[in-house]
Amino acid sequence: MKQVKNVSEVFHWESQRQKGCYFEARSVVEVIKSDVVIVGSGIAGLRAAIEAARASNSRLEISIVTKVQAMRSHSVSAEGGTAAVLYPELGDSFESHIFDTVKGSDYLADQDAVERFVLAMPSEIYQLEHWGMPWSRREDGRIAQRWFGGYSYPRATFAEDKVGFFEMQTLYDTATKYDSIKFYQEWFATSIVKYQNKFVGVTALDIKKGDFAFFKAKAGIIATGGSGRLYSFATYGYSATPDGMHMAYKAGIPLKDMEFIQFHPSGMVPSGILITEAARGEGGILLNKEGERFMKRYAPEKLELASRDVVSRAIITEIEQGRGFKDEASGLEYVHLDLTGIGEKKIKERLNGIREIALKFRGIDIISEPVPVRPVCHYVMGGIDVNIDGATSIAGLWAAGEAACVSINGANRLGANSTAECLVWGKITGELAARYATEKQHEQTPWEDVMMEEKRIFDGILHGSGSVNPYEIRDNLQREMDANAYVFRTGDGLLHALKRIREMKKQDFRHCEDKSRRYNTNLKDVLEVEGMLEVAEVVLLSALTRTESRGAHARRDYPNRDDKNWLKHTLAFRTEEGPKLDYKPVVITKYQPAERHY
Amino acid sequence: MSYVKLVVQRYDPERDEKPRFQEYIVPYRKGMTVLDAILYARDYLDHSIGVRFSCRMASCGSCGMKINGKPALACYTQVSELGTERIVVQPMDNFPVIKDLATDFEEFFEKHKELMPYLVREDRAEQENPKSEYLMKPEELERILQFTYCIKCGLCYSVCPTVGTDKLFPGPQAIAQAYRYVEDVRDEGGETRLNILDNPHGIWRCHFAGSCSAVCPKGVDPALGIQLLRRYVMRGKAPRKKGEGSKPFTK
Amino acid sequence: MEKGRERNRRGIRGWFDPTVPNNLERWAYFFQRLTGLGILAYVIGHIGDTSFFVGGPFGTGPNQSSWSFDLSITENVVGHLILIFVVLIVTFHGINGIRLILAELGIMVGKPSKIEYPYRPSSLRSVQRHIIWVAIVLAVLAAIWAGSILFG
Amino acid sequence: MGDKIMTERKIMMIQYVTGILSVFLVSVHLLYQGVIVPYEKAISFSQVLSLYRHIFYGSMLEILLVVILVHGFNGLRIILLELNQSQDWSKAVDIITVIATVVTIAYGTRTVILAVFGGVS
Ligand SMILES: Cc1cc2nc3c(=O)[nH]c(=O)nc-3n(C[C@H](O)[C@H](O)[C@H](O)COP(=O)(O)OP(=O)(O)OC[C@H]3O[C@@H](n4cnc5c(N)ncnc54)[C@H](O)[C@@H]3O)c2cc1C
Ligand code: HEM
Ligand code: SF4
Ligand code: F3S
Ligand code: FES
Repeated sequence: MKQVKNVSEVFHWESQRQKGCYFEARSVVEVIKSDVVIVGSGIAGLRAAIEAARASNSRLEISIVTKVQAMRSHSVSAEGGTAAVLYPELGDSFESHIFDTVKGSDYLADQDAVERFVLAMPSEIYQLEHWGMPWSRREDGRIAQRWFGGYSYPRATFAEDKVGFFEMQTLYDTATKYDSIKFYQEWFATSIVKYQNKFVGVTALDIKKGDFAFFKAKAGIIATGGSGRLYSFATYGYSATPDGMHMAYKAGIPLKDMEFIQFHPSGMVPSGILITEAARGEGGILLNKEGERFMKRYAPEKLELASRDVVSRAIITEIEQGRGFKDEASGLEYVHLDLTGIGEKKIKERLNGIREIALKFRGIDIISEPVPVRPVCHYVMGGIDVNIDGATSIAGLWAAGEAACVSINGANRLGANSTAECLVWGKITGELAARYATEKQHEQTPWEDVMMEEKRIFDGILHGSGSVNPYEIRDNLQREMDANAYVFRTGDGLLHALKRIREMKKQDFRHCEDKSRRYNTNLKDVLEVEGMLEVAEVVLLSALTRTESRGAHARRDYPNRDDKNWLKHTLAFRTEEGPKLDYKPVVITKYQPAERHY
Repeated sequence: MSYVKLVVQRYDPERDEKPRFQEYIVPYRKGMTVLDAILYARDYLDHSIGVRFSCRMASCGSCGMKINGKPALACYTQVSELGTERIVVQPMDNFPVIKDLATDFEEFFEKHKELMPYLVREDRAEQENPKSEYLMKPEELERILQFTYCIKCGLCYSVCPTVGTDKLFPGPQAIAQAYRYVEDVRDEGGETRLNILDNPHGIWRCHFAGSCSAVCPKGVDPALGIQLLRRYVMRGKAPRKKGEGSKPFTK
Repeated sequence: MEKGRERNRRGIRGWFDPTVPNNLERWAYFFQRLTGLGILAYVIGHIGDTSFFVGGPFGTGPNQSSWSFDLSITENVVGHLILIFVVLIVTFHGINGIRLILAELGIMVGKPSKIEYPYRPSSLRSVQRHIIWVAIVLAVLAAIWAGSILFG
Repeated sequence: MGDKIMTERKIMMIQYVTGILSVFLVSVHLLYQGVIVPYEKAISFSQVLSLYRHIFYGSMLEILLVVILVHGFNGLRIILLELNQSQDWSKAVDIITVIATVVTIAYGTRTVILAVFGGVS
């Protein structure tokens, strides 16, 4: 194999015994040393890597640890667009993008962060373009934009309906330009190692060969994406599990605002594959069983282009009031997304990808037939608690992308703002991490922690035994989440689910049937399920505690927003007994909370 | 049909002498893809099946394999379209097997990288600190667009007869991507790429067998890209020289 | 990971692959190779055989008896069948060769476009594919003609 | 391979050009072997001799010889190169095909020269 490793230090128990360290004398842990280690190779991770390489003039060694092959990251699925203010001369403005985002967030976004984000975006679009991104173009050769939900200007920059895919391609391809960036693909990061609250590195498992290694670095960035696979009806790829959040949580960093999970209005039934919001941006309409364009009752002005939480609630309300259709095979109820009014030409020009998807997965040609859709888990607003620079509470460790919660999305993200966020904070954290790594020395390694992690994985799980099928645990977990932490929530439902999750945590699933070393996905999956349970617990407890309805968090028993008590971010800290909640204020600069109308 | 017989080629090079086949009975449901069937077997019948997947919607390129002998994406093949109750899945050819259905892409990625899959420009300052976009007309975009659809799934690589014997041949995916960048009006690195390709194991070792295009799930048509690129290599001249890439927009 | 079965390359056996759907070009590829080698073998033989016109390897000039000797070996049913076969493969190889030359210089393979699902690659739909059929048909016709001359 | 005399591009150009030339030359050759001249006559000693000694046909045969062999052996080289990629193999293939081409051409050319200039017996 060609992969060049920078193995400057191979740790062996004997050398450590001489230093007086104590642990079991049986393991050999490979140490892979570099300056910056980035976990995750989605849009955020790759953008960070490129920025770190650029900012350091390729003088720093950058490792990307990613559990899938780099370009297979979940980001490839993003379809619709990336928001940026490109044409102020035609009527768009930074002000407007900021306001739309804050309003969309149901005023839970930190407004200083939103401002920074909006101002930084245009150059990110141009930067990607300059690296080869095939943005769709206007007749005059400039970059084209389109409408997206919740915006007051068509500012979703797009490349057909494969935006995330093309962004990933551009970033991956550009990253190959830098020799200082090394990819460790199909390496599963398992824990963050710190020493006196300073970042030392991450431990990871090589899925391909079954080796365990310690990635020692001066600075780290967690860019492990969202955790949508807590649900089974999700737009996410199977790899979108909350490992990164779980790692941070275990390392003592709080998870923020985890109760806010976005349900996209149009997940195709029954697979949950996304029909992009751009379909509505281009003129698609939602119809109930009676053929009524019901959105006019919920959002008379913006109709289908109201923010996602609003449209999703409308669909579920229609279904609950008996105006939905029912899919016999899966039992799922849905409404129709009708794109037939858009016209063949425009569909083929701008919605080619979803036409392909609907044809292939459902046998429906969107040119002539409506698509069955229902709200689907699509995004987590919350994530690892970071400040406006993306820095975590551990010195030398940053987080970016969907895994992090800078909080520009508050209680509800606007479409097209997420890939954008990944770009902006990818860049910010990449640069800061590079600067930090240039100035600092490697920290001392707390070997006990590394060895304990190794033991947990190999002795505890690979060679462990148990009676419960971990995949069943995963399915049960997803079922609970689908049922009780969906678009509308109730205290009872959340409590029930929380109890069930806590039971599952105690169950005996931490073992592998597959004892082999090579490509043991069984081992990886058990590790994932472990993280899913803990993060699901945080989601449920945060949601149960927040007794109001805000953005994507809609409580049946508390239908109103309560700014007096709840205009604050939830923080969940890990303790032995489970999550401990705390709160922190929202940063409000210009825009005072007001009621939302679309 | 109420169930499918899924036959998986099992092989762990570290433990097994040679590949063997193992059969699983998987309950069928409407709309089931081959990937769904494999994952059912993996989750409930045998946790040790090695298989790579991620997006389940044909955009990440993880799940290329041979299904009933034909190279295809597992997540993009409906069980119903195969028309057989017995489904045999095997790893792609031309890639080393890591385990079972999972194959090793090192060499494939390396070849992609060697052909410089990024925009090469003289105006480094502008490129790294853009103030606006390089202009590109929709029809200029259309010339490269279909090649940008490539999801690096490797299916083309697994069927190309030249790749089957010549390990230095870059393969259809890499060359088609080289064409995508050479033909991009913003790019100025054409000449360098042409020089890399013009060697005894380079672009000339494509004999237009066309199998790459026949199996590509994304309509990339690598065979077309390669032949069009070959024209430039034969002439020894890229469509643009250094400094001739399209200019940034100015007011 | 570079040895033996693990490497999993198809090798020469992969030249011929009837399993790829919608891929007449793959057949043409295989037969272009085979016919090329076949013709080369024939040509080398033919050069040896015609040298008997000048008396064989040690001859010094046109030599009637040596030539008669040569003809007595080649002029029979088997020899004629070989000739017919050579005409067949030369015609195929030649016409398919012209197709390849044009295609490999980007002619007759279609051009890139905005593609639509279901994808049908233009290179496999354009004129070049028809020429494969032309090559096959003409090769058969040429062989029949040669047969009629040699046996008629 | 810094010591390349020819780029692969030029070699393939030769392959294509010799291919196209072969079409014409082979066609003419075949036509003279049975269509323009009836087959029985075409292989007769006197007819063969007169064709060899015909200034155009004779030189055409010589060109055909060179063209076909360059093309054919280069084709063989291509196939062999694809079978193994070690430096040694590549070098060996290059050298062997060149030698084979030259030797075969030389032998064929000897026939042509002797047929044209040799004493008839
Ligand atoms: C179907 C769909 C459509 C979308 N459309 C849009 C859109 O149109 N516009 C928009 O703005 N946003 C959209 N989004 C949201 C957006 O795509 C995501 O929020 C964004 O791509 C997240 O990127 P990321 O870089 O943070 O993480 P991801 O792309 O999710 O990448 C996560 C990375 O972390 C790695 N990783 C995870 N765990 C580990 C571990 N334990 N060890 C090692 N590596 C690990 C993975 O390998 C992967 O590389 C969409 C989302 C979905 C699901
Ligand atoms: C009649 C006219 C001919 C034409 C137009 C022609 C054309 C071609 C072309 C274009 C190729 C390259 C194929 C590729 O790139 O894959 C080729 C290959 C080849 N030709 Fe010919 N050729 C002709 C006659 C001959 C003859 C007479 C011989 C034998 C001496 C011959 C032997 C070969 C061989 C061995 C190959 C290599 C096959 C391969 O690479 O797959 N050809 N021919
Ligand atoms: S060209 Fe097609 S088959 Fe080849 S890697 Fe790309 S998408 Fe896959
Ligand atoms: S299959 Fe191979 S030979 Fe050429 S046309 Fe495609 S690269
Ligand atoms: S799982 Fe992504 S292409 Fe099949």
